[in-house]
Amino acid sequence: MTIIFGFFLLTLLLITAVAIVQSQNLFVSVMLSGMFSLLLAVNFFLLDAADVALTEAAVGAGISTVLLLSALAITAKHEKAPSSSREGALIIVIIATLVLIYATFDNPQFADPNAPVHQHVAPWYLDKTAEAIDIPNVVTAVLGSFRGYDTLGEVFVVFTAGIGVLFLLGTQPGPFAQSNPYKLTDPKGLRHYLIPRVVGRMLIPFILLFGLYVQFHGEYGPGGGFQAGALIAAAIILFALLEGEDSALKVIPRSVLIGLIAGGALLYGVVGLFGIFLGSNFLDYSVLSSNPVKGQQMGLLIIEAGVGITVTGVLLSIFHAFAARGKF
Amino acid sequence: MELLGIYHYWVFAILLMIGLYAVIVKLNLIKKLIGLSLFQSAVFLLYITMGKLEGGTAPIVTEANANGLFSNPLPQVLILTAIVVGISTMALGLGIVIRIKEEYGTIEEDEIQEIDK
Amino acid sequence: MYYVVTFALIITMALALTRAIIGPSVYDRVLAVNMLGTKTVLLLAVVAFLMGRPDFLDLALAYALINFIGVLAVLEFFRNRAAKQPEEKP
Amino acid sequence: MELILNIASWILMTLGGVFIFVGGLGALRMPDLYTRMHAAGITDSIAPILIIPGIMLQAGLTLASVKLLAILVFLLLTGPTASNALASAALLAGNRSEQVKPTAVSESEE
Repeated sequence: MTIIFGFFLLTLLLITAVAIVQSQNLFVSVMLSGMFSLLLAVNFFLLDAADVALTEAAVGAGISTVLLLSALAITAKHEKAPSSSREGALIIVIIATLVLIYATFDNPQFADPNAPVHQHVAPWYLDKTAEAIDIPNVVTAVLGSFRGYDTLGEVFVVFTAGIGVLFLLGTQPGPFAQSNPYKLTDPKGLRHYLIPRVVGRMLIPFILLFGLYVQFHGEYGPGGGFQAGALIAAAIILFALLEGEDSALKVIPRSVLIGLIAGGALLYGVVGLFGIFLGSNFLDYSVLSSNPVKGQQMGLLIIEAGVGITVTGVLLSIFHAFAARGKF
Repeated sequence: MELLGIYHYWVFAILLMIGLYAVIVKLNLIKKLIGLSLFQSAVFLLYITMGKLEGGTAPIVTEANANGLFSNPLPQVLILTAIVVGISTMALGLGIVIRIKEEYGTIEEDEIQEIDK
Repeated sequence: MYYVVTFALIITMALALTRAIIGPSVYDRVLAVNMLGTKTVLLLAVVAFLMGRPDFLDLALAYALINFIGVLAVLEFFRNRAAKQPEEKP
Repeated sequence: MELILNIASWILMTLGGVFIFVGGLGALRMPDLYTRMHAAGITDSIAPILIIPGIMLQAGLTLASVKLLAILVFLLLTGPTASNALASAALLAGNRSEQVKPTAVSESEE
């Protein structure tokens, strides 16, 4: 029965995607991509990916809408008429779709236990997690320990993207800012919307608390550094929307943000190096404690904290860089 | 039932191509980025679909389901990180678009090419 | 009984999506997005029980907490637009 | 006891489902923005009040119930606030752009 719901939601997802591309108004596209993200998260949840759904929730519900809107506020709200080569592109795309659909007939059936994906490493991960790391959430175990290198790489990609945005935009108002009548965050914030302001301020501590819960409960339930970083960044962005960007910068200044970006990635790397110093491999946490299982758990806790710190720092720096660009 | 078993892959294919269509046809750079994120979401959906197992549940072991079947954790790990990386790279793209707007005064591809001539 | 609610929720999500696509004003779309957000929270809560994994309520909680941010950002966006350019209708 | 709980939660959840459906239909069919907002408000307030206690009766006294209660509280805080902010923003913009009665909001988008 859940599978029928899944089909229905996937169809809604397709309709939303078509509407996003169809709409000439960029603002409408952004609103619809917010809906797209909600539907995608529900689909992930129905496909048994609770961790992924939580990530999509943390990132898609607040942060991606805010970033897209602040970019729209600086650039334009409508797109011009589409190019003349529409038919050609449509034909190419339809042919490619048909080819892809033809290829799916050879794919294993949905959720087939005999599919090649389920034969090789996954059973090993599921077996060994209890023995080697002894935490309930296999996803976190694979993320932090079994595939630690991979995650280190991803953290550095996030780090590089944050540095790239800071290099591109800096922290100074841009030349267009003088004449730009739109900007997302006012220095005064939402002062004269009393009710949203009061309720929003009430929510901020709970979002922060929930972020910390997701961060440190990630070994036991859905969660971890990536989700927690996005949630905490969302809380600070909410504060910036309510009280004005300057107040948010007083809470976490730019220098601290840069420290967070570098510090989290560095923390992750240093934990890896500790493995080498203690006579084992890079990112092998077993040697961190006399008991290998305890060492693994300790290593996971520290690297998740590093991931959370970097993600928070990067997302907040990006938000502030965009917001400063639209300043008067 | 045969066809229902591959419906998820069809959704993936159509979604991927909707994203590609937006990237090809739309001249507005922000719209292109939104199209790119649709493309990305299609790939996420494919991975997560592949990880689903009949009768399985999310790979978080509790006392109640210690001996049960679990869906494949590996695609979930890959996609979990990819979502956060995706938003960071989209922000980088938006940063470049903002710089283009400041230099050229427009974010329409044809107008930019006109200015560059 | 979970099925009844899930069914109603999914139908309503489709209705909200229709409202978001046909508009006509931007406020209608914001309304529809907000409504879809609440429906998602309820759907996630109900489906968590339907699948027998009540420990996954964290997801619904996350949405209940941060769905608000998107709506606030949109309002901020339009308030500035309306205040600065009164002749342009939002 | 079990039976009573089951019946109670059946009633609550079915009623909630009905309200959700009615609200969704209203949000689609009502003639203007404010009436649509009224219909959407049903799904944001009364529906969680009915559905979440319905689930809580099934969950019993567990951590899940506490989380559900938190979800209910946050939904009841944010839903009406978002409606209020949306209505006031629409009213502000609508009044400014056109000399119309506050009940008839401008429908044009571009």
